[in-house]
Amino acid sequence: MMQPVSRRAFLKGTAAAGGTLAASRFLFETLDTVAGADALALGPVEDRVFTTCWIGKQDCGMTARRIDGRVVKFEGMAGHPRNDGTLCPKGQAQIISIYDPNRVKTPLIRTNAKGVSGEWREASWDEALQVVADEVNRVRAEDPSLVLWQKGRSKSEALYDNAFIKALGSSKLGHGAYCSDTGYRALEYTLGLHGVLNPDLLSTRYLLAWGWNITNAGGNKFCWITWPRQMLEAREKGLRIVHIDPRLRAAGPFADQWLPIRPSTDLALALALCNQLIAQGYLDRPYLTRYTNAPYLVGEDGMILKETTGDDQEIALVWDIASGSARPATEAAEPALEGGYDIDGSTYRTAFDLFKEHVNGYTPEWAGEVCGVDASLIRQIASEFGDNARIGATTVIDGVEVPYRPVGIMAYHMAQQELGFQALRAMTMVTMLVGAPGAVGGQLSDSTWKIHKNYAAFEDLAVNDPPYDFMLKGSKYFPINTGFPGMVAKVMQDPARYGVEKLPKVAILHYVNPVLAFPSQPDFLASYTKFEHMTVISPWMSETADLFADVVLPAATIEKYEGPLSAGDGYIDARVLRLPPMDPLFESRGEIDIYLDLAEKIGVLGGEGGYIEHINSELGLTDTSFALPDGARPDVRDIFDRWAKAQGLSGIDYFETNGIWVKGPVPPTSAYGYVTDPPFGGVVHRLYGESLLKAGRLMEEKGAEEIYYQDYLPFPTWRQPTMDSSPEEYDLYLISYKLVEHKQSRTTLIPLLTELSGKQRIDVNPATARRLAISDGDEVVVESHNAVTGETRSLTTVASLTDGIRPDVVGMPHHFGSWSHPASRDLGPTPNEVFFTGEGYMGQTADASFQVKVRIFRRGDRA
Amino acid sequence: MTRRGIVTGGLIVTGLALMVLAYFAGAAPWCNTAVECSNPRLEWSPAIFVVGVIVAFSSALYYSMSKSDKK
Amino acid sequence: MTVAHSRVNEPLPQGVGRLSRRWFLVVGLATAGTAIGVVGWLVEHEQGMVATGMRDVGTMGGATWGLYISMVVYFVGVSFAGITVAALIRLFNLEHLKGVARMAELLTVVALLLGALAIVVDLGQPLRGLVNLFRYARPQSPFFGTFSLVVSGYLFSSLVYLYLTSRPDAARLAAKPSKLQPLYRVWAAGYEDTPDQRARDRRVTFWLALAILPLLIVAHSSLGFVFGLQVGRPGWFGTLQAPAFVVLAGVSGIGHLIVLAALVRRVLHEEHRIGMEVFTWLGRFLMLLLFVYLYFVVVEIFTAIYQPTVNEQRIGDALLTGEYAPVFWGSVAALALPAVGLAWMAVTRRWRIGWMVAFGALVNLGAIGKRFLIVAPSQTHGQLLPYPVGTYTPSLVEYAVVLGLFSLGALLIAGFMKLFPIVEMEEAAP
Amino acid sequence: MTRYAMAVDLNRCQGCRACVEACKIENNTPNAVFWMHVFRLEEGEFPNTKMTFLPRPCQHCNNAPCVKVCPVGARYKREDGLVLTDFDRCIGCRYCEVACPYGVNFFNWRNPEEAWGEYQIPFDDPDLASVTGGAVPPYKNPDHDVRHGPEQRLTSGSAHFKGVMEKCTFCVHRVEQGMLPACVDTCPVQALRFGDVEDEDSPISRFLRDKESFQLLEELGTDPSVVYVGGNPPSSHAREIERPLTGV
Repeated sequence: MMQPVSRRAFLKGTAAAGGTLAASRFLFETLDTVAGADALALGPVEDRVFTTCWIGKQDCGMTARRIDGRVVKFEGMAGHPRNDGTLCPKGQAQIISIYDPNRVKTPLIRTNAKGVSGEWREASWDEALQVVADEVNRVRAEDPSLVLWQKGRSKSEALYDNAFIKALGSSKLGHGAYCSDTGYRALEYTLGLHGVLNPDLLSTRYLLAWGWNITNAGGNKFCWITWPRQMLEAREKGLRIVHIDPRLRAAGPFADQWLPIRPSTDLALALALCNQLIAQGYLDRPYLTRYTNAPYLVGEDGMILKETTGDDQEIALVWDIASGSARPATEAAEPALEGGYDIDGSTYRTAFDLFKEHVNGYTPEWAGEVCGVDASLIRQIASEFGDNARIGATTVIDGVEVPYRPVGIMAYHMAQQELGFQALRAMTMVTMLVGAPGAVGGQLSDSTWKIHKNYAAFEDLAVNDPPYDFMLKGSKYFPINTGFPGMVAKVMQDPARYGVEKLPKVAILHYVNPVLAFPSQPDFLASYTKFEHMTVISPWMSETADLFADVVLPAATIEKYEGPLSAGDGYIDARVLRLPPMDPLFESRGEIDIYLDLAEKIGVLGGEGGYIEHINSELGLTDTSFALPDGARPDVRDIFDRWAKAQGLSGIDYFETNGIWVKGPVPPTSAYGYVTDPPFGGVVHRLYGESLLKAGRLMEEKGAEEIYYQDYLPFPTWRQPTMDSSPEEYDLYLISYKLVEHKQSRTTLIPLLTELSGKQRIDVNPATARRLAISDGDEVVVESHNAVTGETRSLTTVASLTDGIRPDVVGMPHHFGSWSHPASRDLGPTPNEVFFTGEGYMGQTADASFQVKVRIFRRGDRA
Repeated sequence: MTRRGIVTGGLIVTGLALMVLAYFAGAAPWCNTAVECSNPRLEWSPAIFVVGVIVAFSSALYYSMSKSDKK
Repeated sequence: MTVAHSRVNEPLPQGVGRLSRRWFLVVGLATAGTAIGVVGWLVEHEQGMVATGMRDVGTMGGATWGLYISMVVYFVGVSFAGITVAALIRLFNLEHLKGVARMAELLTVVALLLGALAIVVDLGQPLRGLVNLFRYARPQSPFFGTFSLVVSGYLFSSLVYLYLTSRPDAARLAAKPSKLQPLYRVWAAGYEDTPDQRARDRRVTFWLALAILPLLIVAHSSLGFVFGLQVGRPGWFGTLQAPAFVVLAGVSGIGHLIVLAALVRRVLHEEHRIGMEVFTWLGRFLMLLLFVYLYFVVVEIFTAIYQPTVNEQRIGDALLTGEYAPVFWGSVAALALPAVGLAWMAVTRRWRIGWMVAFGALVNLGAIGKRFLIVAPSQTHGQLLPYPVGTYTPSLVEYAVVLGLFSLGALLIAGFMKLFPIVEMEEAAP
Repeated sequence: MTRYAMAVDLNRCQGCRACVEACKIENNTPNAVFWMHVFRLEEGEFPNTKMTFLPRPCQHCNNAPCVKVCPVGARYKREDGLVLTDFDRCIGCRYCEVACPYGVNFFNWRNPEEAWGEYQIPFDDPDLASVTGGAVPPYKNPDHDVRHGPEQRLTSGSAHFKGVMEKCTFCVHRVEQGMLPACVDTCPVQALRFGDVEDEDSPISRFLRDKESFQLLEELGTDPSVVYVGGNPPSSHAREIERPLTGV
């Protein structure tokens, strides 16, 4: 196999290699590094160990090639359902960050004022942890919820961190409000599923890739390796794809049709598609009648007609054609889907009847205007969607007969727009009309059909009076509340305006970088100074840490234990662990170690409701023989060894030798909603959103401004996004997007990736550029305008001309603006500098939007 | 035929011989295997070729500079 | 013998051995220029070729051959003239041109040295180059001809030629008492001015000339092949390259010779032996070559604009109207004006040395320009894959090194002039 | 008799540049040097915009211009079809680079140390050196310090000396160990395939069997060992977008 190279000789060569050597040794033919006979004896030890990618979203399986214990390359883990022996640029490039001395090497304690670039002194772990523990305990004594724990994209199942939050009783902020959470809420509300629309990719025939950056983004479940693999496989079997996006992006070669839609008008398009499916008669009536609230009788007040049973449970009534009377939905023999009926004096119409009327005005011509696309295209897509749905067809999978509706929508981060919640509801309705949810080839959201608790919770939305907590839970502003760091930042700047009395005092930021990663940078700069103490747990000195942290605890990158992680591809179920390919470099520690340290210092490690108890329950070890003993600080490897044993495996060694635990294919009875027991988990799909209407009325009663309640309506209803009321001269839409070379903002700190992705730029359509006298490579100023406050913000970047974008849209990738790593400085600004947040620039469920009206002009020129 | 003539001719012939040898036998303008094509059959044969050139032309030096045999 | 006697106690001719202030000024400048060149090359050797303006073709959007290679082609071109003229003089006994024969031969030797140096400075691993070329050079590479024929054979034969034709003068000088006498004794190597010796010399130089002329055609063609055989570089591939190279070589060489001749005539007051007839002859020769070359240029332009392939057109546009247009038309003008001027003098039979010197200098600028245009555009604009168009601008280091080369040339010639008569001494009547 | 070749499936390539990065790390190429290049090409006017991807490794031509012109035989073709550079013989004349119509050659313009410096990572950091022994880069692959092939030449890896030429080697050091080239091995969507085309049943032979295919710049007669399946040769109107930082 490997030609033997002695380590000594090999290192000597490394030091010697280079031009200086060349001149001296141009005559003789041997490299100093070639092993001599003696070297053969002490050749390097080469081996390969299993681990799991730490950069991307889907935790790909990897093997690490090691020379004398030093990792020299990561490669894909063969047989891993998600990446089967392959790896993306990010997975490859992370190797350099293992060895990057620019990482935080030791615990650091701030020595200068906050709000400016930090000056630090190195501290021992013990000292740093003590400082954090004291701060946390001080505030916990007053009110544990004022300890704010915030995390970015989790690189493991939320296990050790959830346990920590529970043990502390602290408040929690995630990244979801910037990702696709409004889509989650819409689906929880409409179908009861925890996820965003994604199709049964391997069996689908017609796909609306709706704002889905097909080959560059992946989605909320998978990275872009698994889905593109399945997409290509499906395409080779005849899948047709419609790409709905202002930018062509890398979807180019794989989109059969490009619908370059105007940003934030997805709701209008979805409504027009509903209009057409109904008009063209593509309706799965059995599905709508049996599994949705379409047949429910709705009174003039918009409330569903219900009767109270003996055990005063409310049951919705439908019109039973058989008996010609209103009967409980559960008992009706033949519910009417359409029509209006007089029941003791007052008129009731079926929800579906109202829906038909509702979408009646949303014609393709109308939508064509709003979305800036050709009406005939909308008609065509609707009929192709309807045709391919094969309404009524079924197929047999593993002996189970399942409805076959090979059409679907893939929609992710497009959910993050002002009208995102209702847009996602409308898109779901497009699939509902043809009965695609839960069908083979149809609409799914995950590999299994699980009902989330929010479905029930959303039946009755709490709208309380002030005071509110700083996340505005149950407030009159956000009856459905995703927990939006941007909104928290707003609240922290002006608590009184939102009826908030207590602000968070201590923040623990785990691997999150709001200053760079979240829109509306100025809001975070203004609010994060208000924390009395901030601890940052991260491998790098993030920009947020640089400006605001009091203590920085160095976390390891990939060289640590984490898990358990799902390794399934949606069709095959599998689990893995992240195993350290080498020891953590410098003084960094794996997160679990850090949390154990913290729990210990804070004094919540053991005992009733302690960290260990929560770890046990999070891992399902409670009351098993594998449960971690209380009190003693467990060894991290041991934690996962116990978990592995609890799964019936030999222990963690199973993963060390096999890499992955493949559990087998997902059975159709748990994948497809139609054939779960009970079907669709026994929930009624909400075509009609009664509780939204109720909540909206309550909000108005309690004096919330229209901008908050206007979208709390039973049916998705189009209105012009707030940003469109910016003045004429702000004639372009700015959108941000993801590059395949990057993941969030963290990969900006990996020099091998910044080298690959190049410098920041703004995509401009050549026609627009001509109009503005801008040529490729020009420095341009981008000035955004807030239609609500009138505030303007601006940045300077470089124009990049491309025909892959609408003339009225400009786009910027978001992975830029970093200054904390020497190699990522001077690559250009992040668009988050000019985005806004708060009223008009977030969704009704408190989620970020990534669109704003801007004008651009050559630097120096005045527009 | 004078000695001068013989030596001069000899030098020219040797020079040409060296060139031809170095070029066709040593440097090898043609080759059979791919790897062979990347090496002269005989290392330093390009140097020999150059030497050949020099020898050939130095015949001129000899011819005009050598002492005349008679007188 | 008697001949030698009559000249005893006269100073050495043509200012040999006497260092004037003017001479020191020239040599001083030349030395300074050479030093600048050496520094430039040291910088390049230390930093790597990144110190030049050259970069990778395509991926880096640059040109990986630049000014240096242009100068290799140019200098080897210049060497053409000397040896040709010298050879012609011998072959056709053009007695009236004997005055420039030696300086022509000197010019050849110097130019070839500079050409060789230009190759060395262009190598990323010059030391390896010196060894590996002698060790591994492959006939399959067009470079082989350049290296073996041009630099070795051509250079050596020219040296032999220069030496043999200088021996009689060396002998004459060896007869004079002077501090350089020992040198001349060695140089003359026992030369005796006998009819037999003269006869032999005539024979030798005749055959040498005969041997050198084909050699030089082959040599310059092989240099043309370095470019002309490359299918992958639009603008290079073509049968015209080799002949065009030979002709432009003549142009630059004769141009140089005219300048040098005029200089010597002026400085050494050799109006008598470097007479008008020398210039008219050189002028006519240059004119002829210029018209032939301009014909090639016309053909080149016509092919470029008539029905070019997409790739040929990209280069054609860059040359005729694009970023290389100034250099291109500049060079064409630098070649066309002298052609016209010379034609005019030829017709009116009124030759003006001043103008001819200007023309000689001009055609050399034109030649350098054309050499540059052969090398650069086909790399920056000759991409067959969709790489963006590249750019190449020589760096200061490159300019410094080129300045160094020219200065070194001047230095060598100036040095030679103080060691040996650059104009052949008159033969005494037999 | 073995003859290695690579097949590129343009119907599958998604332009992600995983191959580019895998190559970079496997072969330890320094800053701004990407032996594997993936064109991201755009043509046409909005909204009829066409986007295509085109991976471009060294074509390892069977009639390679670079091999022909190399004055010292440093650039040579092996029996198994690999076109390699003996970085211990190369004199840095860059004739191979001007002769190559594919732009696959990378010259060591700088001292490798400086090239690595661009990443602004202090590899000599004592805390790091204690683990890596000061290896540059820290993930340095020892396979490149040994000779390859029956002719035992130094041909694999990058940035050994300034002033010599380098390019894609089809990962000769991996191929000789029976592994696939790094780019092929890592491609997430199997757009790249590699193997022995003389062997009828090798995966690549089976993949190529009765498929439409083309070579880049076929008309030049260079006869590349890289074969493209699906899609068409790049149009002369295609514009390259989103290039990596290749400036020096």
